[in-house]
Amino acid sequence: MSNLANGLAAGKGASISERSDIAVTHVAARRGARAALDDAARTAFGTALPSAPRVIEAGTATIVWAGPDQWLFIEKAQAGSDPSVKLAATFQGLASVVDVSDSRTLFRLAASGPSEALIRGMGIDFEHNSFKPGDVAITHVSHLGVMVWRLPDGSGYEFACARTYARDFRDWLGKV
Amino acid sequence: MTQSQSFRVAGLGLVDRAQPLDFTFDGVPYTGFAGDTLASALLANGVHLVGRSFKYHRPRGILTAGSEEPNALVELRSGARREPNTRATVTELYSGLDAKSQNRFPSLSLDLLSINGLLSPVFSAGFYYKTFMWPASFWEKLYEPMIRRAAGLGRAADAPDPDIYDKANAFCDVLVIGSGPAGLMAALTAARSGAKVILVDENFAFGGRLISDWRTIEGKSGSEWVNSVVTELASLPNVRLMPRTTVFGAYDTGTFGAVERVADHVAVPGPGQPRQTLWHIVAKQSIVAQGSMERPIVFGNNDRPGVMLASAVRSYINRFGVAPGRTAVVFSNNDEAANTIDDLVRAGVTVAALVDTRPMLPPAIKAKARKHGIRVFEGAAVTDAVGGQRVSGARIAAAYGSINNIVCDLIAVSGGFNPNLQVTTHLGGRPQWQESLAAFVPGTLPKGMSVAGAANGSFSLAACLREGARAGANAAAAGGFNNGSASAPAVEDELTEVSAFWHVDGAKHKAFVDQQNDVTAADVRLAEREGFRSVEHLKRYTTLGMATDQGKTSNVNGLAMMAELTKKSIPATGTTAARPPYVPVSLGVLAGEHRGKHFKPTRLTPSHDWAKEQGAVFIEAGLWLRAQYFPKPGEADWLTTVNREVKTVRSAVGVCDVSTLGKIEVHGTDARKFLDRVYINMMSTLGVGKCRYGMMLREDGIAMDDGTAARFADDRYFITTTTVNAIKVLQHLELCRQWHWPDLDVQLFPVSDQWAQYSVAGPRARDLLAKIVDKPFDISNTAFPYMACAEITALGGIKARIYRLSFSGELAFEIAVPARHGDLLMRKLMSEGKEFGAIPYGTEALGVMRIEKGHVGGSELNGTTTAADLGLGKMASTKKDFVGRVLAQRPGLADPDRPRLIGFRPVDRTARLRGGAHFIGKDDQPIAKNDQGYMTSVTYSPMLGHWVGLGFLARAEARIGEILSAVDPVRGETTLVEVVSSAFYDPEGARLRV
Amino acid sequence: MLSSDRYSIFSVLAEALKGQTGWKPTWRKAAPKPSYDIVIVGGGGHGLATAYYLAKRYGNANVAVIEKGWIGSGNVGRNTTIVRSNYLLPGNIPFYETSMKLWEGLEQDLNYNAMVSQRGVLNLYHSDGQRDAYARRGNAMHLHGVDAELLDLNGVRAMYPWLNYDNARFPIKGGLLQRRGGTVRHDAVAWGYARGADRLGVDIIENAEVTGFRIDGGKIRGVETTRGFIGANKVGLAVAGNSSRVAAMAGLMLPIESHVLQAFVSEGIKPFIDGVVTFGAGHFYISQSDKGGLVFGGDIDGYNSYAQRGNLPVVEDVLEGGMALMPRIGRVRLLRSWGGIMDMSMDGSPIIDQTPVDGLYFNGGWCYGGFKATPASGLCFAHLIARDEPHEVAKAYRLDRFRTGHMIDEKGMGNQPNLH
Amino acid sequence: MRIKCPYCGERGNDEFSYLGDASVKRPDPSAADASDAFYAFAYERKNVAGPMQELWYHAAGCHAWLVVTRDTRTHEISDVKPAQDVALEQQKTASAP
Repeated sequence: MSNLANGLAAGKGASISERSDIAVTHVAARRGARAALDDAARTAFGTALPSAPRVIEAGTATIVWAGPDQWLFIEKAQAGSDPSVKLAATFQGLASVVDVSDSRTLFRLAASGPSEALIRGMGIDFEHNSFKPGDVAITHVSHLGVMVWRLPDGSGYEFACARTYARDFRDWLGKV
Repeated sequence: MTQSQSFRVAGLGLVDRAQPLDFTFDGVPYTGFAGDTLASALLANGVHLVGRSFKYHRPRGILTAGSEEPNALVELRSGARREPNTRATVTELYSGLDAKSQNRFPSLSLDLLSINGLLSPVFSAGFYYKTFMWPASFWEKLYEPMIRRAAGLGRAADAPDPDIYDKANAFCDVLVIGSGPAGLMAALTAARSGAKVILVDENFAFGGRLISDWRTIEGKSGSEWVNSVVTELASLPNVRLMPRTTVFGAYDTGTFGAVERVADHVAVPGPGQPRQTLWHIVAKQSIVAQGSMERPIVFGNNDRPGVMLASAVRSYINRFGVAPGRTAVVFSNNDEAANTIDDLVRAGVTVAALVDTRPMLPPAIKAKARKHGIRVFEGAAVTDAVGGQRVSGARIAAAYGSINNIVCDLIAVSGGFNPNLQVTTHLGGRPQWQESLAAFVPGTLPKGMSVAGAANGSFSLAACLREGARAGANAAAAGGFNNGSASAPAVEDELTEVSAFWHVDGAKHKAFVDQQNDVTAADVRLAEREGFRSVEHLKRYTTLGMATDQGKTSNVNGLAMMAELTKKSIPATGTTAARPPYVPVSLGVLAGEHRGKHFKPTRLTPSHDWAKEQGAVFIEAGLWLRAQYFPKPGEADWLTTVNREVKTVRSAVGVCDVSTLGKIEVHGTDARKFLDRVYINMMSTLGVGKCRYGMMLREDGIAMDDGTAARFADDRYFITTTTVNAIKVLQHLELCRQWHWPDLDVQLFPVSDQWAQYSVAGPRARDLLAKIVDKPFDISNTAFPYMACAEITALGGIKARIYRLSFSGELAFEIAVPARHGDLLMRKLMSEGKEFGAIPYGTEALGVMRIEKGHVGGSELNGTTTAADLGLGKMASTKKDFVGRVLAQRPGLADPDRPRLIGFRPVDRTARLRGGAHFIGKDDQPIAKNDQGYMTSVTYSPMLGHWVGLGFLARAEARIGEILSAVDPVRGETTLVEVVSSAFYDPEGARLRV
Repeated sequence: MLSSDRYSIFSVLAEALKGQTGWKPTWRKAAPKPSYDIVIVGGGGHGLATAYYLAKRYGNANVAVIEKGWIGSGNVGRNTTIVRSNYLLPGNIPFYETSMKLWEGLEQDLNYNAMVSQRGVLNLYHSDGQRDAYARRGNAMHLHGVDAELLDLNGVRAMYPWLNYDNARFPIKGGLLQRRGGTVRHDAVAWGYARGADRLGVDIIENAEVTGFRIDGGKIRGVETTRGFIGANKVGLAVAGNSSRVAAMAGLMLPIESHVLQAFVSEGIKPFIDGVVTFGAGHFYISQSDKGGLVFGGDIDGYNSYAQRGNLPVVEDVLEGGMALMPRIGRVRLLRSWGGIMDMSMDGSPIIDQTPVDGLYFNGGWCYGGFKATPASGLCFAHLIARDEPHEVAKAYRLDRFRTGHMIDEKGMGNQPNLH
Repeated sequence: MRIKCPYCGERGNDEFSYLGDASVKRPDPSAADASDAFYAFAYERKNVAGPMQELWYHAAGCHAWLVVTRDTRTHEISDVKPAQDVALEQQKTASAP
């Protein structure tokens, strides 16, 4: 699949792109290791890991809450470097770490706020004041599972959907 | 068309006379105005006869001006857009509208089936149940076809609906349902306090009764006041206004279903525009302000065109500027309806009489009547309408028994008002009878719901405005918005007295309770006589209230009549709780976009595009599309292709996309312990760098799924599930992890989409893969034996995993790369494999080879088979507990006589086998007691040159060599088969370990 | 003079001459006597049929049926009216075929037209695997002497040329047809059995809710009701939907959960769907009533419930199936929806058995298939109560089958009732 | 019907899948009465008419199993807890002296 976002029209003042140059690592805390994991994250990323559905920009990584005691670390992909290996070392004994860079297709919708169509289409309250910058939701739209977060700086949204559903999801996104 | 709109009244109404609209009814062209409904436009043209009734085919007109209409139902539009049973009273007129009357033959004015009316003494309620029984065989052949020919009103379209439907979601603090005086005040009050408000109204115009009745508020006309409120609401960012939107149902936890008719008021929706949208509205608070509906009085011929609800008469006059007749009789039991004489006079309609069932009318009304020279009958009733296809008079029984025949073409009737409380009952609330109003009012309400105005039984305008404001303020306050003022504009008081009156005694003609279903007063009496006295029995026996109007104009009348007959109170007789939908809603909008190819999502594997380029034929496998086979030019049929694919794999090498397998990473210090508990076999003893086949049971001891587990580190396993069970297994494992054994240190990661995975199978598989994997990885049999696994790189540095697994029975590997590289890997495998004769193969060849090897698949893992049934009983460890172990030991499941999986081949090797055939002794009769098992999977084996099959057979292992009949009566075949080992091909497994 | 108690076209015509005024109540409004030989709890289809067969076939008319509301107010009055015997497993086929044969003679037996209409039940298949599973079922039916036809695509097209064949996500490949399957006017079944039982002397006692059981030394003595104590030597429970609640009063815990199933009917339209059609790639089945309404349904809501209503997701799921299969119904309108409470058993099959309480018998666990079972359920329950041994065709419906591992699991979903 | 996931917030019930009664717990497989206990665990249900503790799985959300207290007569939900927390709590109670 080449860039799925090609040819997608977006609403006024918005644009949709596919983020393909990224490495995504799924991190899940080991049983009873949450406090120590937060300490390790503070040392490595300067922040504890979010306990609620929030996304944090932490230097080179974007840390997205992905369920209880679970996170996605999104980093820029670099040849010859495997962020999941680095994270596994950083969190050795404190978390299980899996490279999921290819599990999801990530779309970025650059927009200062949600369009009317997007608000209608989402099954959660997506209005400007309800789904705030930094908020994360794992939900479904139109029978498709999706993780969505609003960029902490308010400049847009990112949608992550399972890679093998990505064409259907792209079609949906193209309509909102 | 000089007579066009001759009933339009100058100076009245809100229609836009600058915008005439052409339309046709039964092929006759007419003109109306923007702002008309089809009903108002027909009335403007003097058309009253618009339909025929269900049973007796009686001529019917327009009874109401709203969604409760029982009679004025038409087929709207034509062809694929034909909409049967469309209520003319709520159909917004558009240019080119095309409507036809229903249920008549050959024409509306001459309907031959009206002969049914003459047979009505026979066609009483429930007569079906007493007749058509003899002879029994005539029911399907004669009686029922006859009944079905007469069934239904309109015709469904006979082609797929060409329009699109949409779904949408909205969240609010306060949902206000209905935009009459109460709803507008509620919305305004709540909105001014800052709460997020949604205001919906089923009509295309906001205002409810304020645009139908002649009222003033704060010195403005009703419609001017409505405009000012709507303008303010529209200006507020926290308000969503939704006209043409019907809340059809209240569901749990503040969820409401609503349908917005986006494009029903145009001939054809615009490009990309949905016809309708289904809204899920989630509201913290809701206010039901849906007003009330007038109910008719049951009298003789009360269904004649020209008999109309008084409120509808006012609506046609005031909102649409149409006089629904020239000479009217008003027949009522309440003040509000009696006041209709004002509106009639204003519209220039002669009022021939005011007939009121009450012995004493309020002096103000009497004085008004006297002023206009209207004859007043107190304590009187219209016993019958006179006329056939149109009212031509009213027969009035005066208080002292004298009969007066008065000429008229319109009878405006009112039996009082029923609050529209349906939505308050959807979640189980029971309405309460209020004697002073002669009506049911809302009873207990669901959490977060309140009711205001006429829907609450508060009929005066002042009360509506007051209650609306209060409800709006309260609802906002419940959401923490406290700065609203609950004040409402003051308006002059009005008379709203009513005295219960349901039906007229002494009617000469049939008197209808349910007009659409032709349920008469006599039918209600018959039901009582035969014991159908509970209101539910009454409905079901007579069909009262079961028509498309859902009994809005008939339920309470029927109930009251039954109460009278049984000498019980109305509340003791029953209530009128409703179920969704509040008004009928189209089936298409409930489905939305999920139809046709979009019924379910489509999952595509990473090399789907490549397979498409190869001309693969795809097959649905759950939500996946998988390559089924890859036909080559010149191949006659799919079997030729599949045979070639199998033979090539078994002689050279083939590649099959197995990316659809479910894949889960199981990590943590207790991963080994965890897997031991969920698989029947040991996984803790699996060495790092090794794979093992595994089986999971359900807790009831039945096989759930099979797959492989691979161990990449002490605390890191990777397991696969079957394609169809991927989600189910993950959910099960999460239950085990979170609920059964929360103390175990285990983390689960679903990674099905992360990896593109390919089975590379055949004698040349190693040769091919040696060109794919990066050095120094040693792929030799010694370094990488059967059931080994490794994390490697391939194609020059791409992260990869390789497993020495074989489903085909050949030397085989599965190689996985991150999904983005799947397409590349597939192309490389093909180009690098050319020298070895590599081909792609699909699910069909995969299936052939697994049957040749006797492996179980979905047909065997059918939810009723145990591990032992599948021949895998020995896999179960006796050294540990696992899910399903205990209950698998129940006698019924441990019974050694249960059918076991075994192989079959036809005795006549040219015969084909059939999945689903049952096994019986070869000389036995094909009857149930001889049934010994069934065939689950069959295939033509190109290697063996005949068909082979797998199936379950009682005491199978002991019966190798026995000849049985495989009977397949649904395909008319019986085949002699021999019981053989299920390992048809290479039973020693020599080929896969090389 | 014709008796108006015998229904026929002649009695109806005779009554027409006198304004239909000579009819008797369909069943007497009986008041409870102090005791009966047998009390059946539950005036639904199954309870009324049980009483009828007790009186008619087992010679015991000293029977009362007690009903908490109005008769037929349970699932016999809120189902989608389908009758069929197209089952797979040997524990089920003979029972449902017995039911089908009773349906076929019901009207003449009861002298009441319940409009048993055998216009065919067609289950569509969409894959080879599904085809073979249906073949296995159809073959099992044949072995039991039940009619079944496996249609290919052309066979289905010939019956229903307007289904969605060309633009389908899961294309139709054929179907399993039982021509003798069809529909029955559901309410009339309750009324017909009530009338039949009543005329044989059974007391039908409405508005009498059971509040407890009197049990002495492990033996049933009678039932406490809101209309007083009613003594009985034997008590049969036929209260599907509320089985657990009622059985709990006798100290029993059952392998049953109560779930809500929604059903739907459209506005009446001119008939175009002759028989019953079920979609094999989604949760949707449909027929068209003799009044013209499309009667359809799908999956249960999936959570325990005693509220007779469901939620929107299932409504939408059902109509997605409907529109996927029949895109021409898009502009037809939904008229009513309702919810019934199903006794979902742990294997999807019913229970007709004695209980640990001597003289207390249980009939329930009908899942969403109880309506078609009504006649056989009544017959077999009557047999069990009268003879203290299971009827030949209901031998598998034992209460202890879950303990012994003899589940009758047609769908292979295991002990998860909401998946059956 | 809407369920307030303790992690994700309130969602429609279509995001969840249902298992059933949370009052039955997987018994000790090594106990002498294990076969009876597993029978009861797998098959016997109180089938409560009223508030009932039940297991739901946030399938379309965070994949948490939840113990939901819901009235089966009204569908009203009074409490939602992560199943894992409930299970750990139960283990603690069970192992307490």
